Amino acid sequence: MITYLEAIRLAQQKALATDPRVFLYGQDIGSFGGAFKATKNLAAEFPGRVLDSPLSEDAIVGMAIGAAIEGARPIVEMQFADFSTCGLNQIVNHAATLFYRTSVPCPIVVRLPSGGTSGGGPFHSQNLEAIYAHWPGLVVVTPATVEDAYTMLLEAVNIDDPVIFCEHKFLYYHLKADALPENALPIGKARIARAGRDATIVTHGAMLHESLAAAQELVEDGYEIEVVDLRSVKPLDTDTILASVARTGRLLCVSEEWPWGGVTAEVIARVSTEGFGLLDAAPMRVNAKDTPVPYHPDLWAAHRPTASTIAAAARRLLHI
Amino acid sequence: MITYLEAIRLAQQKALATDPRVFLYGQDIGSFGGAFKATKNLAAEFPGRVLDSPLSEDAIVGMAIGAAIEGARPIVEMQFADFSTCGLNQIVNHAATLFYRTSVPCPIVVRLPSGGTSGGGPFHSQNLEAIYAHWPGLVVVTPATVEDAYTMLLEAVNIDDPVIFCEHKFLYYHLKADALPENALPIGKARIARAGRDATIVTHGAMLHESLAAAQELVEDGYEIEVVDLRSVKPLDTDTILASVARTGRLLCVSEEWPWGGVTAEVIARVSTEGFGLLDAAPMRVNAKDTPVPYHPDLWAAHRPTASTIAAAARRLLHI
Amino acid sequence: MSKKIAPVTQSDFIKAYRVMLTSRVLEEKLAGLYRAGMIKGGVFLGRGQEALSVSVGIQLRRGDIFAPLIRDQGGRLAFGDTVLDTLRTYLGSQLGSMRGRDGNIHRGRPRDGYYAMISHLGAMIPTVAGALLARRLKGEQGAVGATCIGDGGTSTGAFHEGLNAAAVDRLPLVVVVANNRYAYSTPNSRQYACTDLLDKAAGYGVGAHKADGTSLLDCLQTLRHAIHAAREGGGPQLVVADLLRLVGHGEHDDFAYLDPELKKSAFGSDCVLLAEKHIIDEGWHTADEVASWRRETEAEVNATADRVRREPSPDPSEDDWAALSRPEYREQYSAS
Amino acid sequence: MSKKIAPVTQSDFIKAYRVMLTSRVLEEKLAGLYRAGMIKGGVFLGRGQEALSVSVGIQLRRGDIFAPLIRDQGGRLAFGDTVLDTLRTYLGSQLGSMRGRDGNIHRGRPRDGYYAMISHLGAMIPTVAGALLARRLKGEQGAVGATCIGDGGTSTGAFHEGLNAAAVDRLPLVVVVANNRYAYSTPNSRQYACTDLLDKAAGYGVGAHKADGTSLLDCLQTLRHAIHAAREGGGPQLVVADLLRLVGHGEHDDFAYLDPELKKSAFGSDCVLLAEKHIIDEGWHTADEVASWRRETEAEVNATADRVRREPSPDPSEDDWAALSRPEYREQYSAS
Ligand SMILES: Cc1ncc(C[n+]2csc(CCOP(=O)(O)OP(=O)(O)O)c2C)c(N)n1
Ligand SMILES: Cc1ncc(C[n+]2csc(CCOP(=O)(O)OP(=O)(O)O)c2C)c(N)n1
Ligand SMILES: [Mg+2]
Ligand SMILES: [Mg+2]
Repeated sequence: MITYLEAIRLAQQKALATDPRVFLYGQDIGSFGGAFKATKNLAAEFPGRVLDSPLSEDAIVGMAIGAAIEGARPIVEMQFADFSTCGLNQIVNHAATLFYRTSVPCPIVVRLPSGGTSGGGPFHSQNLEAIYAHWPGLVVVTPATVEDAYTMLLEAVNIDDPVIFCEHKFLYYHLKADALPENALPIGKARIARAGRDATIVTHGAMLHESLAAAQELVEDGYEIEVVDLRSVKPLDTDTILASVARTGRLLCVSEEWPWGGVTAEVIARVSTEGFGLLDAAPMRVNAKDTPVPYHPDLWAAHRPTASTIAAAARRLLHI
Repeated sequence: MITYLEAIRLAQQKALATDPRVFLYGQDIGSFGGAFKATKNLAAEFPGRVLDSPLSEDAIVGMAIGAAIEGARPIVEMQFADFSTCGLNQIVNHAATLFYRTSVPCPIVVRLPSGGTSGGGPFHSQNLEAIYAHWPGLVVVTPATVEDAYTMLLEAVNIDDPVIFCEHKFLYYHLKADALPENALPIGKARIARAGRDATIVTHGAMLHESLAAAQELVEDGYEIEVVDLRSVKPLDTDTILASVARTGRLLCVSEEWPWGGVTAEVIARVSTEGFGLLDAAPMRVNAKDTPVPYHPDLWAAHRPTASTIAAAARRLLHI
Repeated sequence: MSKKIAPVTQSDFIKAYRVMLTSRVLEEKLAGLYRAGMIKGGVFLGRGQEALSVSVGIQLRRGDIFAPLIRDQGGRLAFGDTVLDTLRTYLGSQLGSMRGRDGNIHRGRPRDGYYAMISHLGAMIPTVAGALLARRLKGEQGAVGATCIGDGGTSTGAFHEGLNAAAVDRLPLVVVVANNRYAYSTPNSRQYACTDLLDKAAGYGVGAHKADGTSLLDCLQTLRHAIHAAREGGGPQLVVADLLRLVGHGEHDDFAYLDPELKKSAFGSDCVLLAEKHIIDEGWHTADEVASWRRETEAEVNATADRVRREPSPDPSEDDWAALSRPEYREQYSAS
Repeated sequence: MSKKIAPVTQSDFIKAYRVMLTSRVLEEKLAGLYRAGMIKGGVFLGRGQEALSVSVGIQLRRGDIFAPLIRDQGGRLAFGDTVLDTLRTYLGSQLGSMRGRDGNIHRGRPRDGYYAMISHLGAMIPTVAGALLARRLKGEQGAVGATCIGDGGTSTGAFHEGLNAAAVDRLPLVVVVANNRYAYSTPNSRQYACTDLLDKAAGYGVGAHKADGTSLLDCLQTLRHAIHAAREGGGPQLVVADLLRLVGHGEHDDFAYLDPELKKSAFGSDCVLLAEKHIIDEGWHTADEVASWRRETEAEVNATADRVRREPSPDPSEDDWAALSRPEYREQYSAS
């Protein structure tokens, strides 16, 4: 069985093996194999191409950009997504503007171990996809399955644009798959993770699994909920979302992000502006609470959306 | 006549004069009076309380936080909003989390000279209100008038929470008022900048004036457009927005921000979820284009919303 | 420097040693609780770094500011933190100073000058500098602020910007670098290229002090000098101590990357054992007396842990979920 | 160092001087166009810093990397940029290398090793370091990367992180600090507290070189040494030059904050005049010859400006408004 984390490791291994332009740079990713072991054994297997960086997020991203200009394909790891704020300037103002300004693309992948886990607390739990999606010039992906973790990372390395790869730590060990696919939906296409007819849940990342569990819970009430896994939040596959809402007439957006702005706001804004007539009821959304992510497991469990809060929201949506 | 910029200077002068806890810290704000002269003469008037900082945004914000913990009321200036990305980590991860984590509030004001001006280019034109609003723990204000620039800055200094003060550079010299008010709407309340009945435009910052001009243009077509000036984007005054949409049935959101996420998405999401029944037509939005802000004046003029693109959108909205 | 600096006395040494011992015993307890699955969140210990850390906390005065970092259990206790609050935080008691919202190494009581670190390394340096600037603006004299950081942390932009800004304003800031040879797994050779981290001091124009991190006496003396220099107007002081952490980065880490040569080197000694030996060798106390201190401390720590385990957890339904202090600014997000 | 470093010859000097002259004349033109309201965006000049800047650009080779900063018109021309593209960018011609999207000091041609700075100071240091790392990984030997920064820029986290990371990997990076005594209006006394910015070199473990920024000969020699040391495997090299900018921060700035003592000091001399004097004093050329070079250059610059003024502006309706290279990823936002 291959875990989500192992899929990320294997994608990096394959990228290193097949493309001499690829190298990895980040804190503790060398012989140690990374804080989460996403690069385990890769330094030994690819000598000189998996490099420990100093504790310098700004320099890590800056160096990746310079390397990309010279034709390399760096994958850099932020130890936690939360620390990417220290390298954010290079990401949003340099990597993201390079192509527009100079016509030279910037093929870097920034891996962000994202999202909440029990006991993670305010600084090891953040979901920053909306932050990076707001600035122009970045592709922002949020794989929610083992298969996507693998194929989307490989695809991310191959494309010429900077990719923010939001891998969800909660899924690292929880999710397992038998085998890894050769083919996959391209980045930019959402996936119907579960077909339904009564309402559409649009979600991404770890919340896919909470949403699927909520949908399952509602089967007992006689409802069939369609669940759309966005896969990438920028570009955002409005067509697939609209097609689903056209079928169901009802929309619930679920994200582990904070409530102000973010993916749920953007999805609702797109559906409301472009598919207003498709909606039979007011759209709804479920997000985390508007506070830092609390460290105590009991508080954390109440801070983020869960299958039961999603199911409760879906019930309200179905009864409007 | 008092300009928007002078109002900001006078608010800082008054804060310094009336509250011994206030001090100013930032690049070139001392005897030079700041890149835009928002602190002109203040160093001489308040010796030792208006301090030039090194070229270190992260340290500027970090120092403000420490000072605030010790009971001071620092106002710090980022030379341009765009450079606040270099101090973003301290803003979002330290100032914004302090109260939640420790119960000790963090009364700092971070002034962000924001928004586009002709020839400003990718790094001197950004609107970052959505970025700071997404993270919990910050108050984010966007004064659009001379009066608000003055009263909201004074109010910002007085409140215990960290305030991101997005002052719009395009308004610095353009906007003038005869006198400064003593009383004002509090932060958190939006204002009906223009009453109307046919549609509601919700906007903020420099786009208020483009929107008002668009509304004026539509008078000739026989339409009365209501214009809501948000004043603060976090907290966001949903009640005032909903009340306006209840009157008009139509909603157009206008922002100089980039299109993915941001204030327009959040406003549409709130109205769609909480006031779906009030909408007679699909809401619409007008944003800047999804590229870095171009430096050439002709490109810039096409990149941001203007009275005419807003009027065109409003006409489409009115004809749905 | 105007005043003479008092030498470290026997009683200073013993007082500091007893805090080191409490820290050591408490951390051993935390490690045990971690293995037993009872800790909320991670456990990052300062084993081997107690001499340095305690020296910082103990040489500061009431009214000073201390912003400890990851490995400062010793310094925290020396500065006034308690075994009780430490255990409350780690065990997730509602009564802990952070109320379950944050915890463990991130705890603090800013109103008492005991700052609560954020994880982002380097961030506390400008913060303490700003606190000292505010004190100066208030007209307060004589307070010092100290903060600790690792060899890895010296590579952050925040370290650089903060120390430089403090130097420009000649603030009474003491930055203590525990060079324990590793940042998580990253050895010094991948962290910096200068000969010694103390070589950075001249580049900031700040005072420079070297300490043997395994020697309590040397740490106490060095910190006394550094803090004195800051207090007397000498501007920021950089202290670099050589030592080794004697545990993994966190309790999840087996420390397999430790170079055995380093372990055998002078850095590799256990400062608690060396301090104990010093007390016995000097004839200040017998080995039995010292052993009895340990037993006393263990009893206190165990009793406190038992008590804390019975305390309630934070109740999510009672939390006001407020990131802003002003109630009017708290928004009711419909379905979140 | 394996190879001997060639001394700066008469012809080297004159070649460099002519680039300085072109830079000076071009910048004077830009200032005039600015006053005439013909420039798109701001104008930030390098007047007084030409000797240093040209020395960086001219000592690099084809295949090297150069990331100039604000005041590097001279270095840009020396590295291969043209009067034509400079004027196109400032005058907003559609044919400029940045196509109106960005411009002026932010221009570059990254594919030619001529990087396009972002405004955020310090950011180019790790960028060039990463470029050099990529060259090394490709197996390319012998290339050097140089980038410039001001005294103010040394206070950024990016400077620190970038130089440190480059030092750890011993990359052939040359960082040239133009200490012109001010960052915008901020004097050195509010920028740093070390005795000399070169004191920072030891803290990074990099080579240290001092240059008299008013002397072309000294700048050429110093840069030749620094670049040579980097090329030969000596790791990063820090060059600090003392000088003064002889204009305001930008053309909007009247430079009223300039301390007259500094103007009178050794830093305050005009490097172009000194270089000219050197040429005449050495008897290499007469004053008339030198004056004729200036006239030639002026004629070229004026003719180019006239030509560029007739070129079209970028047409917003023709722009593809694409921040991402992949067409599939470009979203059609309904009303924007
Ligand atoms: C800015 C930032 N990046 C990454 C991390 C993750 N991290 C936590 S501790 C650590 C290693 C710290 O090493 P060092 O500063 O030497 O302190 P030590 O653990 O050795 O005491 C890292 C990389 C962090 N906390 N902050
Ligand atoms: C990170 C960052 N903060 C602020 C600015 C605004 N700014 C542009 S130039 C400048 C002064 C630069 O001074 P220095 O580095 O000494 O270079 P000089 O202008 O003297 O050549 C400032 C503050 C910036 N470009 N980048
Ligand atoms: Mg360490
Ligand atoms: Mg300067």
